[in-house]
Amino acid sequence: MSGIDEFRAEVRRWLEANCPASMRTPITNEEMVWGGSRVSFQNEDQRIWFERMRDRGWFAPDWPSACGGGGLGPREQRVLEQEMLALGCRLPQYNLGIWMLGPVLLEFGTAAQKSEHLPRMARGEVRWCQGFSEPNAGSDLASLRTAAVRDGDDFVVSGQKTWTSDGDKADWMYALVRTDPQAKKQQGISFIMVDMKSPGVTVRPIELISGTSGFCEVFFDGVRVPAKNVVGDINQGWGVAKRLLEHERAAMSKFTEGGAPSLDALVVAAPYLAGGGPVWRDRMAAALMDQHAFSLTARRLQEMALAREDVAGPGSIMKLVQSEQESAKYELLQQLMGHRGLSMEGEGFTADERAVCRLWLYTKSYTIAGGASEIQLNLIARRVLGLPA
Amino acid sequence: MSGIDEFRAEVRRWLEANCPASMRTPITNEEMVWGGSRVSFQNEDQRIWFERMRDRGWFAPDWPSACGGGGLGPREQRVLEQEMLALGCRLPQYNLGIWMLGPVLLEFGTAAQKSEHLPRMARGEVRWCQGFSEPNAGSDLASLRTAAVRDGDDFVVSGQKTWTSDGDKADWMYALVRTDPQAKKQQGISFIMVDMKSPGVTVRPIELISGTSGFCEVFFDGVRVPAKNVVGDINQGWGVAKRLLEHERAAMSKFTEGGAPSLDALVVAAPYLAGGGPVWRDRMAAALMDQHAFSLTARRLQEMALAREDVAGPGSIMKLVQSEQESAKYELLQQLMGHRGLSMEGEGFTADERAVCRLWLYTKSYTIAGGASEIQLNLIARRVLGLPA
Amino acid sequence: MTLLLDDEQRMLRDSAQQFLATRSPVSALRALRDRGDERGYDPEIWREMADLGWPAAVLPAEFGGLGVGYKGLGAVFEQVGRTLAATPLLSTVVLAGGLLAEAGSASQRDLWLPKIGAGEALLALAIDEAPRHDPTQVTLRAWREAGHWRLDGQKEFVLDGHVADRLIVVARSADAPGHRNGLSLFLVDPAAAGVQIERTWLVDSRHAARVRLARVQLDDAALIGAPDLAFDALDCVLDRARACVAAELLGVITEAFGRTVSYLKERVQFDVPIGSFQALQHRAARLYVEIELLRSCLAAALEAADAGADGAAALASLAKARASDLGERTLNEAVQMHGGVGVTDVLDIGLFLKRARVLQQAFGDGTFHRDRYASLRGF
Amino acid sequence: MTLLLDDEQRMLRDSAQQFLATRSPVSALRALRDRGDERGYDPEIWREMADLGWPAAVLPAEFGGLGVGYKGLGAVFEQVGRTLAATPLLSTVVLAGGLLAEAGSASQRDLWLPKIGAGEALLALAIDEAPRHDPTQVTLRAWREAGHWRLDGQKEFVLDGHVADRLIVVARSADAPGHRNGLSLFLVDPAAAGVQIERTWLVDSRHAARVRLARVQLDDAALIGAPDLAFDALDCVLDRARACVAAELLGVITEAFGRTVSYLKERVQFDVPIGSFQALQHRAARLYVEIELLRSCLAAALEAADAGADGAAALASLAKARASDLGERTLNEAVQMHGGVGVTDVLDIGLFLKRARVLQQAFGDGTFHRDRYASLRGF
Repeated sequence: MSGIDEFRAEVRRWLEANCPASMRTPITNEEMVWGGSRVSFQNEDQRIWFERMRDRGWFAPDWPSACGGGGLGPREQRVLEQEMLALGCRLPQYNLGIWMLGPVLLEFGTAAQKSEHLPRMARGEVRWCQGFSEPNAGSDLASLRTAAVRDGDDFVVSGQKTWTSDGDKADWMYALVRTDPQAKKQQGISFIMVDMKSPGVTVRPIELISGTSGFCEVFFDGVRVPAKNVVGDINQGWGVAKRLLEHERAAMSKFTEGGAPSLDALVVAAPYLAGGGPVWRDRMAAALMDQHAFSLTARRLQEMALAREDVAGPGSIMKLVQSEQESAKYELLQQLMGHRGLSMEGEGFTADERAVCRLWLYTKSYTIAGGASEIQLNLIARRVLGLPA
Repeated sequence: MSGIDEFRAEVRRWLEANCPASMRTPITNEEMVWGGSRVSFQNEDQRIWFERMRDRGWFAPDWPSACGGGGLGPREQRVLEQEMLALGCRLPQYNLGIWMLGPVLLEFGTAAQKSEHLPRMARGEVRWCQGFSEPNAGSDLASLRTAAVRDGDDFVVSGQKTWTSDGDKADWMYALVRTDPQAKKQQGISFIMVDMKSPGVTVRPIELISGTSGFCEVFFDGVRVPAKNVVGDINQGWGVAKRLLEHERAAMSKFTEGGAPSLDALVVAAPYLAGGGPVWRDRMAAALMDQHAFSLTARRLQEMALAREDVAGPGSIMKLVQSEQESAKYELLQQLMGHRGLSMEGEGFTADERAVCRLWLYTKSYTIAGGASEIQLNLIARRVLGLPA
Repeated sequence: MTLLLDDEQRMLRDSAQQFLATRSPVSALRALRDRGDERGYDPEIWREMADLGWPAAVLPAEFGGLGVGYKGLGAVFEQVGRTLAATPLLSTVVLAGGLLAEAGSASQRDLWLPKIGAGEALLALAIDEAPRHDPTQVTLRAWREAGHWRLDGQKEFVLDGHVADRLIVVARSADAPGHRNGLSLFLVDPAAAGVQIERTWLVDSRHAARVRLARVQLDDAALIGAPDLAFDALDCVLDRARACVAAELLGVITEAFGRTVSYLKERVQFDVPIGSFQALQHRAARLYVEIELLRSCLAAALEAADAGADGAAALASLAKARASDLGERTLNEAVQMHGGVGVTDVLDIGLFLKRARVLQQAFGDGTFHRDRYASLRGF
Repeated sequence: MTLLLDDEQRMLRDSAQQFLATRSPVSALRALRDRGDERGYDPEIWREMADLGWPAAVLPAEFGGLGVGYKGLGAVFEQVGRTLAATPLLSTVVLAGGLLAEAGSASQRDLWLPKIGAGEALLALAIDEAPRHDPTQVTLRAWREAGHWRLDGQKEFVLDGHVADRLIVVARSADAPGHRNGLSLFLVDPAAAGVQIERTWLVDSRHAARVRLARVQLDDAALIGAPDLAFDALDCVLDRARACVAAELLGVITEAFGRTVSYLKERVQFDVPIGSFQALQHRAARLYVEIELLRSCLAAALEAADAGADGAAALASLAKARASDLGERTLNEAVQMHGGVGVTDVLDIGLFLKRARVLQQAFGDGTFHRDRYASLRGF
């Protein structure tokens, strides 16, 4: 038995012994445990699973033990993921810090930053949020204006961030701020870590057309942040952020595993298709075929990656297609339902009907957030097809 | 009885007495009489009607009598048109010269040009063609390259025109040529009249995907054209051409009256709709509703113009909509016909089927010629919506 | 016969625009929503609208009608769409008023039309039962029993049904669902025994009702028109309503489109206004094209409604189909072009999106009306 | 199980690409057309294709099959699409060869499969009768009479039917049109009494035939498989053909798209390459997205055909529907983006446009296959 096989056997034994049965069922959005100072558990199994994985260092299995991680190599980490998947183990916690900021700190952080932040992250004690977008810096992130002005050992931060997920629940934020207003756009930006408890930080949840959301606006009014909290060199934050965003796709995949709520279109549609006639049936078939084509493409992409083929081309379409299909799905369901798709709340409508109406509105953001469809099309045209700027 | 009413009565009497009965039926493409040195008639009535209208000066009713026209004022001209419409009189001849070049010569031409060209035009003795487009100057007409170099009293013309309608049948061409290669694009262009019999002129018909067409390529190889044939000032041809194109819409409307072949979609579709099912019926309804919306818009535009309302907005959509609808109509019919829409020639298919297949291919040019759809959309976005360049 | 407005209609439109801009801007709907208004409209504003003559616009002359016709009223509806003004104009005036004027007895007309014209009574039409609109599919039963009528069944999506003084209920008194014949209209007091009204909260912050009738007993005076033969009058009045809904949709569409074009000019990203990006320009231009086409169809539908012309039904379907589809497309594009802020409740675009969807479903969407148009064209 | 090609399949594809580029480029089709070729393919080229093993690719091993499966053959079809090569591969090999291998008697297989594999016999499937493809709607009658079979009826759109040595005719021997049951297959000699073949010239410069059978008499040896029960084998073989047609369409689409992208980079108007206009960029990007999705669906359909998997039918419909629709869209866009020169015969784009339309109709278009997919998914 080779070392890796032994490791696999050992991991499986440990998981079987330590992962409670109720933590091996598909997770819903509501059941996700978010780490941080305000971590809360809905039941004892959640707490047990959280603590055992934490103490094993497997919140961050590939980080060095010195930083609180599991110290696993890439092959071992993959084995752990495979075994968790095989047993259906839930993720013990969700944590932007570990998935996105952590790798960047490991690469760019000072020794002091690493020792201050990584172990606490790895123990699930700190919940992080991301402060990139601003009202005037959406698709064009580099036009951000939140200013950080040097004053002794501190930067004084003033401005506004928006679309900060769970900004009202986070302990810390990593953010991009403008430290040199004279420099050209991408230059003059620094990457900084801000304690959300600092005086001058105000958080306001954003109301969406679909109702309340986890997104927040975060206002900075002369917030003092120690200069040592800048990650990487001053004015070199753009490069740090680009690196961080490379981890975003991997992080996002953990969410879809977890199951963002997505209704089975055919099941929901069935009662309405009966009275809808052949034209609606044709549309429904087209929508299901779109989904089918997408999932086959995801499979092909995976096989190409395994075969070490270049996936830049097909990979470039995934965000665009998934977001548009998901949005289109609820468009179709909402309209197929006729007037029964017209209410988000109150009596007189089924739970499916209300959910479809709400998700129809909510998914409008899918084609805007995280690189709007227009930006995706620009990238495909320029980078994949090589069309001139 | 006012003067205009008397004129109307007189016109009607004359038309009734002089327009042969067979010239009061709807005209087909094949029955159009084109003026020019090679004019030909399919029957005696065509010749009679041609000669009587010619001798009355009513090929160009609004031109001064001195130029061979009818000398009518605008109100009288309108009366003549109304009475011809009321009696269903065909146009006695079709002639680009009269409709497009004539008005421009009247405005910009020298006395010598007018006396040389207008009377012959007005007698239907000369057939004109247009030499604007070039292989590298389509949507971007101003990038034309056909060069005219001054040599004594002549210009020596070299280059190539394309998309010249009936170039192989024309006696003369009016064309745009570059007389100053140093000047900026729109400058340095002159408007010139070329005798197609000049040595060095070669005409080659263009084969389209739908088969033979009336379009030609025209090649100029050191063709000597007298400098006196330039209309307007040298290097000021762009302005002359713009003026000429303003007459194009009016000229085109005479063609649709004449009846470019357009099949009645519902009549043609009926036998195939029966076996096509509800999805094809839905598409057919959508296509007919598009047509209906277009014709109502044409009516509204006319009413607005009569009420002296600003028609720039709705007017800007007409070319785009008509060309796309006509093309989409044959797309639909061709596909509705299944495999029966797949042949342009030979046995085994009905005349309607072959016509639909041919027109499906032919109408592909509608959204390209005369200002491609993309150009139309640019114009709407910039001029009507005021979006920034 | 013209697709353009005459002077009187133009004046009505301009005064509506002015009135709505000051008395019922979009913020009024927002306030109605935020206070969870149980009526879904503002009685004070409605009274002022009545003072302007709106509910009387299309009444017969003997009941004080303005004589501006549906072209005039349609112009008002378009303005209503632009500010998302919440009014019972459609249910009370176009639908109920229209049916009473068209088919009501002398005493029904004498009793109700003056109240409707004065804005003093609210009425609602109870017709839809299934998720998708289709008048021929009505199943709510009406039958004679011991010298009375009995009604039994259920209605949904009864616009303004929760505040109506009377409901006009479409019932099947003969033939099977799918038939035009066999439909009858009844004037029903919501307070009558066996009538149960449930308010439903729609996504556009307006309300509709679910209505249950459990063996409700009515006398002959409740019948509007001849029994079994209601379809023609109903269809004609529905077509007017479809044209008016299309007019309101045109208002929703043009306002949202105008705001979007303005945003494209203002919003700077990558150092230029995003409206300079050709891909967005072409999408905006395509919307403009469709708006112009819709405007023509709508004008023709309203004109035909006034003329009682043969083609009125096909034109109503043409206008409603295009308005429904264009509302969907324009508002989706408006949200997308506004980017992130477009999906927030701070902006009004979401309110226009929601209203457009309710109007899309009201009295038939694009699919329904393409089907109907095809039938009317004989295929 | 993988969506990717294995080494052998890859080699087959590469050799096909090389062969076609030199021996059967687009100019070969153009020459075929310009000389009014009566066969619609070049026998010499077909012999060379046979030497490369193409007609044997999917034959059973005992008949010399290459064992590359439909994934391998699909890769060849894609290359065929790229150069618009005219071959009888579909009719003879996939359809007729497939049916004989699937349902033929030992003697039928022994007689025909070696000839097919060697490229020495041409066969064609006569199935469609109505303008639109639908196998269940077959009406051509077959009945027993005095110890023989009689066939009477008419077929259309019989691809390569004008040059076939034998026709496989789908006939209705029982049940009414619309039923799957009651179909039988017959091997018919076009020279038999009562068979009339009419060549039709298709827009893609290839030919199909109309076939009339007037009380044609056949003996039992002409029957392929059991009477009345042909549907399952037919459907399975049609699905392979649909996948192969989709593969050819993918080739047509990618080649036309590639040429269009190149043109966008080269063609200068307004002093810039037109490919720098964002509206065109986005339209091109959308086509690219659809091509990638189609490629995945096609790979899955071919894989399932090889595996005989349960989902093969749904995947064939998925691939054929998308290929048909994308062929339409891509070629229309290709013509439009090429501008004026795109509608001239000088450019090859028109040839791709025409071929895509024929393939779109072959064995079901998007509408047919969405309907079929819905049925297979149980709604």
